[in-house]
Amino acid sequence: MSGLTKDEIAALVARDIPPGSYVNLGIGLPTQVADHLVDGSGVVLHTENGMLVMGPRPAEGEHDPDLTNAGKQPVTELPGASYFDSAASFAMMRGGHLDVCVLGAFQVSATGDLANWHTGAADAIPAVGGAMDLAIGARSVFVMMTLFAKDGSPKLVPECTYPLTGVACVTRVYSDLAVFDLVGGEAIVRETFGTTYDDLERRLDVPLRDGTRAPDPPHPSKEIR
Amino acid sequence: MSGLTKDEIAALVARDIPPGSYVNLGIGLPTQVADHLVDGSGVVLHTENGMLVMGPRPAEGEHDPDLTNAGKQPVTELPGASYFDSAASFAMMRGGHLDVCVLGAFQVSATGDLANWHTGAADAIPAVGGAMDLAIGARSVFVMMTLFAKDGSPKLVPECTYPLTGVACVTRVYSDLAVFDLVGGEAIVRETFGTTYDDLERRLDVPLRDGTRAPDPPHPSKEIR
Amino acid sequence: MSARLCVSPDEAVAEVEDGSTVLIGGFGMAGMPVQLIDALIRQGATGLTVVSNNAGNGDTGLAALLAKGRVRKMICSFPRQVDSWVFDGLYREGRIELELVPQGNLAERMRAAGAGIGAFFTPTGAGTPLAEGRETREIDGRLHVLEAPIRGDVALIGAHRADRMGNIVYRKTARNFGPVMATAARSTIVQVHEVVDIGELDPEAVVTPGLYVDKVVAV
Amino acid sequence: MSARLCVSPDEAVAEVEDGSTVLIGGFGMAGMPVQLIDALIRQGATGLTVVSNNAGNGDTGLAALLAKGRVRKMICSFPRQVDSWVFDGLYREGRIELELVPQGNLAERMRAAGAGIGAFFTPTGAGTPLAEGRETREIDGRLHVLEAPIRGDVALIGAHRADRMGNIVYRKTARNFGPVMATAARSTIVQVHEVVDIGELDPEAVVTPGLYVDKVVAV
Repeated sequence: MSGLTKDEIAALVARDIPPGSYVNLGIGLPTQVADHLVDGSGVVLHTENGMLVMGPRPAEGEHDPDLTNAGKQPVTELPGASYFDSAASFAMMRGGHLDVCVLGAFQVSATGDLANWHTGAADAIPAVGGAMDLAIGARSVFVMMTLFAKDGSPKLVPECTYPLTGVACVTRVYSDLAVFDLVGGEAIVRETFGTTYDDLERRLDVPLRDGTRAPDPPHPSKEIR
Repeated sequence: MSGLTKDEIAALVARDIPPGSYVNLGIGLPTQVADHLVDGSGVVLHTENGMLVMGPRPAEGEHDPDLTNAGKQPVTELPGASYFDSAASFAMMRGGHLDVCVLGAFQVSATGDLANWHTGAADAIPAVGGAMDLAIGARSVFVMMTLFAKDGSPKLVPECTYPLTGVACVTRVYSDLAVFDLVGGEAIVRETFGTTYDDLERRLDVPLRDGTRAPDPPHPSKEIR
Repeated sequence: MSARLCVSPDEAVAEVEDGSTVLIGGFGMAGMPVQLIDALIRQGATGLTVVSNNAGNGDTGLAALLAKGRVRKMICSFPRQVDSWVFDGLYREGRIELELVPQGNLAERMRAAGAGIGAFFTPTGAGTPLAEGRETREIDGRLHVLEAPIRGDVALIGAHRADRMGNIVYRKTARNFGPVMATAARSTIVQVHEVVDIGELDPEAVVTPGLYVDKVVAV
Repeated sequence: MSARLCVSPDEAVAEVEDGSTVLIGGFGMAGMPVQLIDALIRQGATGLTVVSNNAGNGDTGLAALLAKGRVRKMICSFPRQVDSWVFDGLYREGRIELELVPQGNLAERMRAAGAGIGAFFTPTGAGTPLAEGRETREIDGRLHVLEAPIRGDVALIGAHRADRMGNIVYRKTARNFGPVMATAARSTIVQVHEVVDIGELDPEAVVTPGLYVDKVVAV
C-alpha cells in the first residue's frame, strides 16, 4: 500500500481547479501546484504581496529583486498582470474574490477548522503571514497535507489540538491517501490512493462518509457574498 | 457702514492659506477662493471626486467631460496632478490629510458646530455630498458666509437650529463683517470690516473676545492624528 | 472567474433581476455608464434599489431609468442638482424612497463590502441627523458612528479601456466610484471606450484588476 | 504640506525621536528602504517600535537595526524566515517584544489609521489565539473581531520614482506595504531610485500622491 507523492497530490489539486479561476497558492508545498496547471486553462495566480497573473520562476540570471512571490522566491509577470499594494491585495482575499486558495496544514478538523501556523511549541517563533486572511477569505479553501504525521497520528481530526488559523473554513483536503470534502461536520471520501474507504474508517477518528462512487467530485465552496 | 463683498471675502481666505497647503474648496462660494490664490504659493487644490493639483476652468471649447470638480464644472489638470477613486479621495479627507477646507454655511455655533447641508424645510430635497466628511476630516475648517441672514438674524449662533453637518469642527469663520477664530467655545474677533467689535458684541448672541489688536492671526487647526 | 466580453450592452445586462440592488458609477455624467443604463431600461428589470452618488442629470442615463419608474429606492449622497428634475419630481410625489448617505460613507461602505469588513466606526456624520438611530462609540475622545457595508447584486460602471482579461483603466475624474463599486457587487459589468489585447495595459497602472470584472462591453 | 527633497538619507531621518513607532516598508527585501534604515542606525534613535511585515533578513536593513538593539518591539506578520537569525536570537533571549498580526490585519489596520476609521470588524483571526481578548461580534451569522488602527510616528518607504511634489510610483511587487504606510504615519519619508521633474509622472498612474509624503531622497 502506497499513497501519492507530494508532486502527485499537487497534480491532483491542479486538475480540480476550474478553468478561469483566480487562485492563491500558499507558501511551501502548495506552490508546486503551479507546475501542474495546464497552459490555456486560464487559471490566474494571485500572490498576496501584490500581484495578479503571476508567472513561473525566471530563467537563471534573470531574477528581478522587485518581483517575488509570497515565499520571497523570484517569479515573473505574464501578460495581463497587475500590481497593487498590500491593503488592496488583502482586500481582494478577505472580500471573497479569490475562487480557490491552497494551503498546507498541521491539522484539519472534520468541521473544517484549520491549524497551519503554529505548533504551539514554547520555543517556536510564531509566524502567521497571510494564512488567516486566506483561510476566511477564499471561496474554496483546499488543504494539501499528508494524512498522517510522522509519529503516525492522523492530521484529519475531530478537533484541532494545534492553535487555529481559521474556524470552519476548509472545504476540501487533498492528502497522499485520499481526497475529502468537508460538509456539515462529515468528511466525505471522494477518492482513495493505495488504501480503501474501510481502512480509512479504521484509522481516522472523524465522521466519514463514502463518496468514492459518486461521479464527478463537485467543487464545494462557501458562499461568501 | 459696509462690509466685504463675496469676492473680497474669498481674497481674504486665499491670503490666509499657508503656502504649500493641500486645500479643498467646497462647492458654491468657496470655489471663488481659487481665483485669488497667488501663482507660486504652492497651494494644491483637492477635489473630492478624485484629483489633486486641480487647475482652473479650461478655455472655451476645451472642456473635457471626464475632468470636472465637485460642483461638476469643467476644470483642468496642472503638472503634478494625480487621479484616484472616491474611496481613496475620501480616505484622504477623513484621515486628516488636508490642511484646510473651505465651506459655506447656513449657521455656525460658537463651539464650532456647522450647519450647511439642509434647511430642515419639509419640502426641501436633502443633499449632503462630501460636506460631513470634509467637516470632520480637514485639519482646519474655514467657513465663508455672510454674518447675517437676509431676515437679519445672525448666522454665528449659540447653537445651530438647522440640522448639523458636523460637531465642533469649524476653526475659523470668514464673513463680510469680521473674521472669527473659534476657540474653546468663544469667538475671537480677529478683523472687522465696516463695523466694530462693540457693534458685533451688540448684534451677536455668542461669547465674543476682542482679538483685533493681536498681531498676525494664527492658523488654528485641530490635531487630528 | 474570468471576465466575459459581451457584444452589446443588452447582452451584458440580460441577467439583471427585478428587485436587484444596482450600483451605478459616475459623478454627475463623468463615468456614468449611459449605454448600460439604456440597455437596462430596454431589459425591463424593475423594483430596483440604485446606489449612485447622484440621482440623475437631465433626461438621460440614470434619470431616464428613474423616469421609467423602475427604481424603488435611491441610496446616494447628492440627489439635488440643477438638472435633477426627474428625481425631484418623483421624490416630491412620494414615488421614490431616498436614503441619504454622506459621500465618504457611501464610498467606504462599498469598500467595506468589497474588502470583507463587517462594519466600521467613522466620525463622519456623528451628532448629525444622518447618524440617528445608529450605534455610536467614543474612540480616542471622539464620537464615532458604526456603519455597515453596502453590497450590490450588480455594478454598472463606465470606464476608459479594458483588456480581454477584464483589467480596467479609467480616465481622469471619471474614475470616481467605478473602482470601489467593482469590488462591491456580485456581478460587475463595465462599459469601456475600447477593448485592447492582453498585455497592452501597463501592469503598474491597472486600476481595477480583471478579478473584479464579470462582463465587459465596448460602446 | 508639500514634500521636501532631502540631499541625503541622514537629513531625511534626522528628526526621528527615541521611542517612536516606525513603519518600515518592504516584503522581505523587496521595497525595503535599506539606505533610510542605515541612516536611522547612524542617527541613533532607540527604544523604537517597528511595524513591518517581516522582522529582517540576513544582516542588513531592518536586521541591522535590530542587531544594534534599537528596537523594543516588533509588530509584524511573519518574523520567522530562513534568514531571520538576528530577530530569532533576540526573541529567544527575551530581548525583543513581538506582536504578531495577521498580514491582512496589519495592512488594514494601517489603512484605517490613514483613512480616519476608528476601528473595524473583520472575520480574520476570529476564533484563533491572535484574537484572544479582543471584542467580537456576530455579523450576518459570522464571527468578527474588532481591530484598531495602527499609527506610525514615522514611515520609512522604499519606492521607485518621485517627482518634486512627492508623488510616488513603485515597481512591481516592491510596492507592497509602501502605499498604506505612507498614509498612516505623521511623517512619511520615501527613498527612491530617481527624482523626476513635476509633470513627468503619469497622473493616472501615481500610486502615492505627494499629499502623503513629507520627505523624499534619491539613493
